[in-house]
Amino acid sequence: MPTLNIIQAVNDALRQEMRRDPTVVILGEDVGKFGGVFRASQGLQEEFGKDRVIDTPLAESGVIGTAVGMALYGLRPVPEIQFADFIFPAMDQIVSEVAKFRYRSGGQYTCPMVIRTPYGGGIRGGHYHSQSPEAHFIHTAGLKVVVPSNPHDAKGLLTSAIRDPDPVLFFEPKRMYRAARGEVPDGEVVVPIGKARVTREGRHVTLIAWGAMWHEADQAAREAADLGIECEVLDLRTLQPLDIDAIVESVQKTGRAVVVHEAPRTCGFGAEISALIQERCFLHLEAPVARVTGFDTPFPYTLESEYLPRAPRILKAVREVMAF
Amino acid sequence: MPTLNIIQAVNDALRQEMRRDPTVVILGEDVGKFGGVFRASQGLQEEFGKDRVIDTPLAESGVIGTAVGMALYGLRPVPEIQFADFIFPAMDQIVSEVAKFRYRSGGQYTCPMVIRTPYGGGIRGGHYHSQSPEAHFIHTAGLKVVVPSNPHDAKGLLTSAIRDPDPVLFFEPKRMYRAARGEVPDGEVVVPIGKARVTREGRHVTLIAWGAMWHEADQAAREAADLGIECEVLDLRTLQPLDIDAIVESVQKTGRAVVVHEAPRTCGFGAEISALIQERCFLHLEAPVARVTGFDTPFPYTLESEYLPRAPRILKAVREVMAF
Amino acid sequence: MTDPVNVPGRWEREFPLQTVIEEDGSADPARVTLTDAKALDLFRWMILSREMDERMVQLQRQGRIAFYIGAIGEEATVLGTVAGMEERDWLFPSYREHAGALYRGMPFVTFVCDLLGNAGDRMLGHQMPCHEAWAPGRFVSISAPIATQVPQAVGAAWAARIRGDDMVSLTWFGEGATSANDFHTGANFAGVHKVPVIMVCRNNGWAISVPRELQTASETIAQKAVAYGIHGERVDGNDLLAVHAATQRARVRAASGLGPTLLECVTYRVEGHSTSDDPRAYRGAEEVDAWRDRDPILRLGRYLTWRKLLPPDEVEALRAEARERIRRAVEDAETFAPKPSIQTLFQGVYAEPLWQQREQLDELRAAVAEDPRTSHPR
Amino acid sequence: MTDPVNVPGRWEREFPLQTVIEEDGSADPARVTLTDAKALDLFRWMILSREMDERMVQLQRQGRIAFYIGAIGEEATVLGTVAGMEERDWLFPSYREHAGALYRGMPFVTFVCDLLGNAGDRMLGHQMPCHEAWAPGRFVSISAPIATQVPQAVGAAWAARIRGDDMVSLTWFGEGATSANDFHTGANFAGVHKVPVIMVCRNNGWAISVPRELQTASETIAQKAVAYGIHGERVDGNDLLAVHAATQRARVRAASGLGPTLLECVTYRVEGHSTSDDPRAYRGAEEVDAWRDRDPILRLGRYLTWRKLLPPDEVEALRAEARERIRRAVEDAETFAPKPSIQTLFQGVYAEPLWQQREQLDELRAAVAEDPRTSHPR
Ligand SMILES: Cc1ncc(C[n+]2csc(CCOP(=O)(O)OP(=O)(O)O)c2C)c(N)n1
Ligand SMILES: Cc1ncc(C[n+]2csc(CCOP(=O)(O)OP(=O)(O)O)c2C)c(N)n1
Ligand SMILES: [Mg+2]
Ligand SMILES: [Mg+2]
Repeated sequence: MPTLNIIQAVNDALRQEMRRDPTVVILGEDVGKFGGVFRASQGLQEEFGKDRVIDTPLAESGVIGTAVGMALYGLRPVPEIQFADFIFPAMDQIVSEVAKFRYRSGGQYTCPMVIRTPYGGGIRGGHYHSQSPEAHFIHTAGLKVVVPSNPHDAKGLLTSAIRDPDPVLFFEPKRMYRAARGEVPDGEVVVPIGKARVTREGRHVTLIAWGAMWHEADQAAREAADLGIECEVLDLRTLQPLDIDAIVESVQKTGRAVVVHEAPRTCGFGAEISALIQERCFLHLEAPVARVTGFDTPFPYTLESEYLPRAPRILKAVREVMAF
Repeated sequence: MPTLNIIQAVNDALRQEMRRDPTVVILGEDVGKFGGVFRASQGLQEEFGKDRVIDTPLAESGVIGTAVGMALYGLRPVPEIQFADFIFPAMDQIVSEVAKFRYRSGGQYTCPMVIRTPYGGGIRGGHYHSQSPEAHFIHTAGLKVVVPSNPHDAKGLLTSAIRDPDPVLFFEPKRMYRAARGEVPDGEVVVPIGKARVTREGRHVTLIAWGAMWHEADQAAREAADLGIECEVLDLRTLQPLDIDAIVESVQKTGRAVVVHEAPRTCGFGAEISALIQERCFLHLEAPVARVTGFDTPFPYTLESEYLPRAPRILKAVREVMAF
Repeated sequence: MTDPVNVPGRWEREFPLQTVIEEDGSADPARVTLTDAKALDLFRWMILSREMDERMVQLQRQGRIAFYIGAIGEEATVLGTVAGMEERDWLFPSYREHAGALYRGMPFVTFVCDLLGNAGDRMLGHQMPCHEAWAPGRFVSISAPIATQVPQAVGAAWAARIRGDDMVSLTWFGEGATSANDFHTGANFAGVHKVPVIMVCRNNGWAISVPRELQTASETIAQKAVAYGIHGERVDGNDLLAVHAATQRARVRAASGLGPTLLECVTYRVEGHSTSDDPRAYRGAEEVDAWRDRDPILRLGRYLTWRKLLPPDEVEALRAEARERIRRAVEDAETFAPKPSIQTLFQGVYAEPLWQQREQLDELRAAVAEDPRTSHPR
Repeated sequence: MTDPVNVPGRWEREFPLQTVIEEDGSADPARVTLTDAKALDLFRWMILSREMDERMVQLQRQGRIAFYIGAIGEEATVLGTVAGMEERDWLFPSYREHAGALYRGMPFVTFVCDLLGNAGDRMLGHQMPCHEAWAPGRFVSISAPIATQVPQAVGAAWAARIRGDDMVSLTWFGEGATSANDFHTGANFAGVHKVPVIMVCRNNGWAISVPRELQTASETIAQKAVAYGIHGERVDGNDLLAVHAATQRARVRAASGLGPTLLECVTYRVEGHSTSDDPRAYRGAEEVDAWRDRDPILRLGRYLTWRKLLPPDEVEALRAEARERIRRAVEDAETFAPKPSIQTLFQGVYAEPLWQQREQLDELRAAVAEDPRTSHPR
């Protein structure tokens, strides 16, 4: 089995789905001849031509707006937003149009598409190349939200997302693009949307993370083990729909939970997970659900190591939850 | 003391602040000659002229984008977004620019402004004239978020917001525009940002609401009283910064909390409040914090009564929390 | 006669107002693109549209529907464009082109059910009145946010070209919409990729209370085409023959690979913006009265009279016929239950409801069972 | 000589490329708007800009700064425009106009501290390199999202007019930015309200890997002015004298109440988009080489030589002087601590930190105290 990084896995999924389904098209800024600034679509314009791998003018609202029209007409567009930070010019098309087309037309029109975008910090990008805006889209009914943490899931989830009948926001952890490497089967890989993965079993605390933060949570769990604390680690993989059963099952066992995300704490997805856990596991909880998150500031440049929730801060939360 | 409705109170605050401070200007679609589609700026262009009450072209990103420039230069703009549902074309200017100007320039430039916008359902507006998008802005560090529920607070909070050094999103409960009436002093009224109001004392359950939902919570509390359940009701008034002390004090007393909001449940502000309460009142809680909210769908047209959290559903949650 | 299709790559520097029907009702036959039968048919449609708009405003005043927004005075722009397209072409409406939906086969009763948001509503009561969709007629779902349909129309036409289909899409929007982000990106993308789309601006002089002069400083809307390197034309939007001819010309251009057209139709919003609006607060009666004389129905009527196709009492007969159709549609629509069932709340958000939506439906059902006020209007 | 200020309300239908410096370095004195001293001064600035860009790219390659984006080949556009404005005018940069910040008095060492994001950084380490702000010089904070500064520049100029100040604002952006929403709304608002703003498009041929032809189908960028009813001009952006003259003209127009100008400066991005880019993946060397010959510094040098202001070995001397200034700035900047203090994380988000920010600072401090890895780079 070949060893790929996340960018290669994304590229692989795109290529396979484009071969399988002639309606799949890619569009976005720099995605064509250049193959994308992170090279996710490298080589695809050569293979599939300029009609299916399209360099667009510089306007995210146009990228998504035209993708809506393509999807309505029966294509399966996979627009790229160059950095998740630049999704806001397309917010109206996503929130008002993509998310509501099926609903508002009583099911007469649908616009399935996969909006791929690199997100997250740790690449010295400052606040316009590091944000994690997933909460905005989880809060918008009509959208699904997927975040892989490793090459295998990147390929498998992207494949599922492209085949999904609903629009999907696909956030790729850019810090792990080349850092996360792993074996990925050559042929079709399908990882179902809506299923979390228990990556480590444990009976003391449940660590809940996704994307790049899963790697930090995993590291914290290893260090906790040295202290005799057994963490169960969940890689959510899909944020909407959330795998609530996996969370409840784990927390009912451990009685403790720590949620980790990069986005600012207030109104981040950690709040929703915390609320859901206390609604469903109230009598099992030994300690409050803890949140280890980005701070309530824009993403900083120089002090990004301090800003990002990393293993030491997660470990600290684990110990505090255990000591509660 | 004159009796005003919310629209009149808003108009009154705008007029007084414009008289007091020559840098205050209003801009937006239909706000000038017409005085706004809800008539919030009625009569102001006549009094202050076309330079200070400006009818703009139809582009929310332009309304906010030019307001940023005005604020940088030293004016105090009060842009209006005609309906909160139409704020999304301006999302990039708000999230990337308004919220980050002070931070990114190391405090060299600031752009204080008050973005006024009617929000919420119950006016047969369907999903493009009924939404409550506050969570998006609470999640965006750099912004303050204010929601009055009555004419007095509308005047007092808007006055504070206009004088505030930070940008403020000012959400006005349009369903209560004319329905909520009350006495409002003629002269200066200042209600501080960041302070909730306990509108009813009680020892069994804390009801937390804001804007139009405060009226439903209040109604539910009255009905609960008939059942012998004493609710303490909080009108938050400011969502960011949240008056955490008022919440914690109340819930530590009652041991139970129900949060009410119109926005969809998942990743709504109720999740944050629920998470904060269990983080801070864990050992005081007798039951999980309950959420009575809009559902995870776009805002509907015909079934809006069913969709909106109203007194009966709040009362049901109160009884369930009591019975836990 | 010169080729109606312009030289590719050349952009126009003058945008004269094109008319076909003269003051006295005559027209140069060489410039008429409609058969007599078709012209008469469209006259009938214009009358239906007008009668419908007037009736629906009445129903709104009576409280039987909550909201209405119509096209009084703009019928030639709406019907001239839709009639200039092929059946297979997709239409991306703004919110005044209901006649287009009906023309494309949406049953009248279905349209009225949408206005009522009742159990017969094809949109399941999800949308406000006047935000209909009719997929069998390729009439795309109406949105409220201004101009979002423009890049969508571009995307659909682009997709058709990618698939090799001879389909040209058409989108309507107001002159106010040309200030919006999406007009800009739609037109720009269409220009770069020579997408077969027709962008029809119903320049009706007003965007709610904002007059044309406060919307943009360009002398015409058509000249905005220059910014995108695309073809622009400007026609009298109250002259059905002019609108139809320009639409057909634009369709030929688009289908021949010569790219998009921005078609400005100069017309006027004779009534308030919608039933929520009172235009007396911001504009004078004289302006409106001047436009009443330029009524597009009278205009086409004069042409038909000149062509000897319209006997003197025919108009009244057509009106009566239209009113009868409307009466029946309203009557039929009102036989449906006033509300769709409660589960429609969660229907169509996703292909399949999410777990929390299923829970929320149960929650709501329990609440309704416990206290019927839960589903009562305030 | 004709009045340089155009007739109001008239829009141009031709946008010829305007030049002042001829191939041989000569120029028609009637069209030169710079004194010899000023021209020489700007030549010095162009050399400083070039040397700085080259040096900073080196520092990035050495890992001493993380990122750099410069203006190699576009110096005449940047410096010709800034020099054409008054000191009191506000500048709204994109991200290649660092020479403008320095010209407006930002200390060189402060600029380098911004690149390092160290304790001397005026932006408190909050922003990426090359996103400086310098309020004392009315050089507004640089953003990354494309074109957001355009309506902001319009708003500031509008505010100045409302307050009665004689202030014209100027904003720079690339030709890619003309596709963005905010270019459109900024230009449109400026047109309707005749705002005294100059919108300078650095048309450098590329937006990262996207060539001009895939950005817009309009033959020129200047003609986009037609869409907004504003004045448009097109100049050779590598000809400092042409850029300066056009800027001054536009400033006179704006200050006289004649409204905004869209000024297209035709230039070329000779290097990669930024240090993160490798342009060999998408464009050929021949195209680049052709532009190297049209270098704006050589061009102004030929003019100065023609004016007998530039002895043969002067250029090398100026270069050496610039390099020395840069060397000292880097040296001084590197004396600051590599990181600002931890509380700067929470500084300047609001006027006063919120309670949760104070808690989070305490939380972070405790975490760092407990495990120093918390603040170590990965
Ligand atoms: C993004 C957005 N902003 C504001 C509105 C409110 N609004 C509805 S219609 C309208 C005016 C539209 O004018 P125009 O485009 O000229 O179309 P017309 O109504 O004249 O046909 C406005 C401001 C909206 N629907 N969407
Ligand atoms: C909204 C947004 N989308 C995408 C980007 C990524 N990006 C940075 S620069 C750039 C190209 C800009 O080209 P142009 O406007 O021509 O300016 P130039 O770099 O040539 O000076 C892109 C796409 C961005 N910064 N902001
Ligand atoms: Mg209009
Ligand atoms: Mg460029």
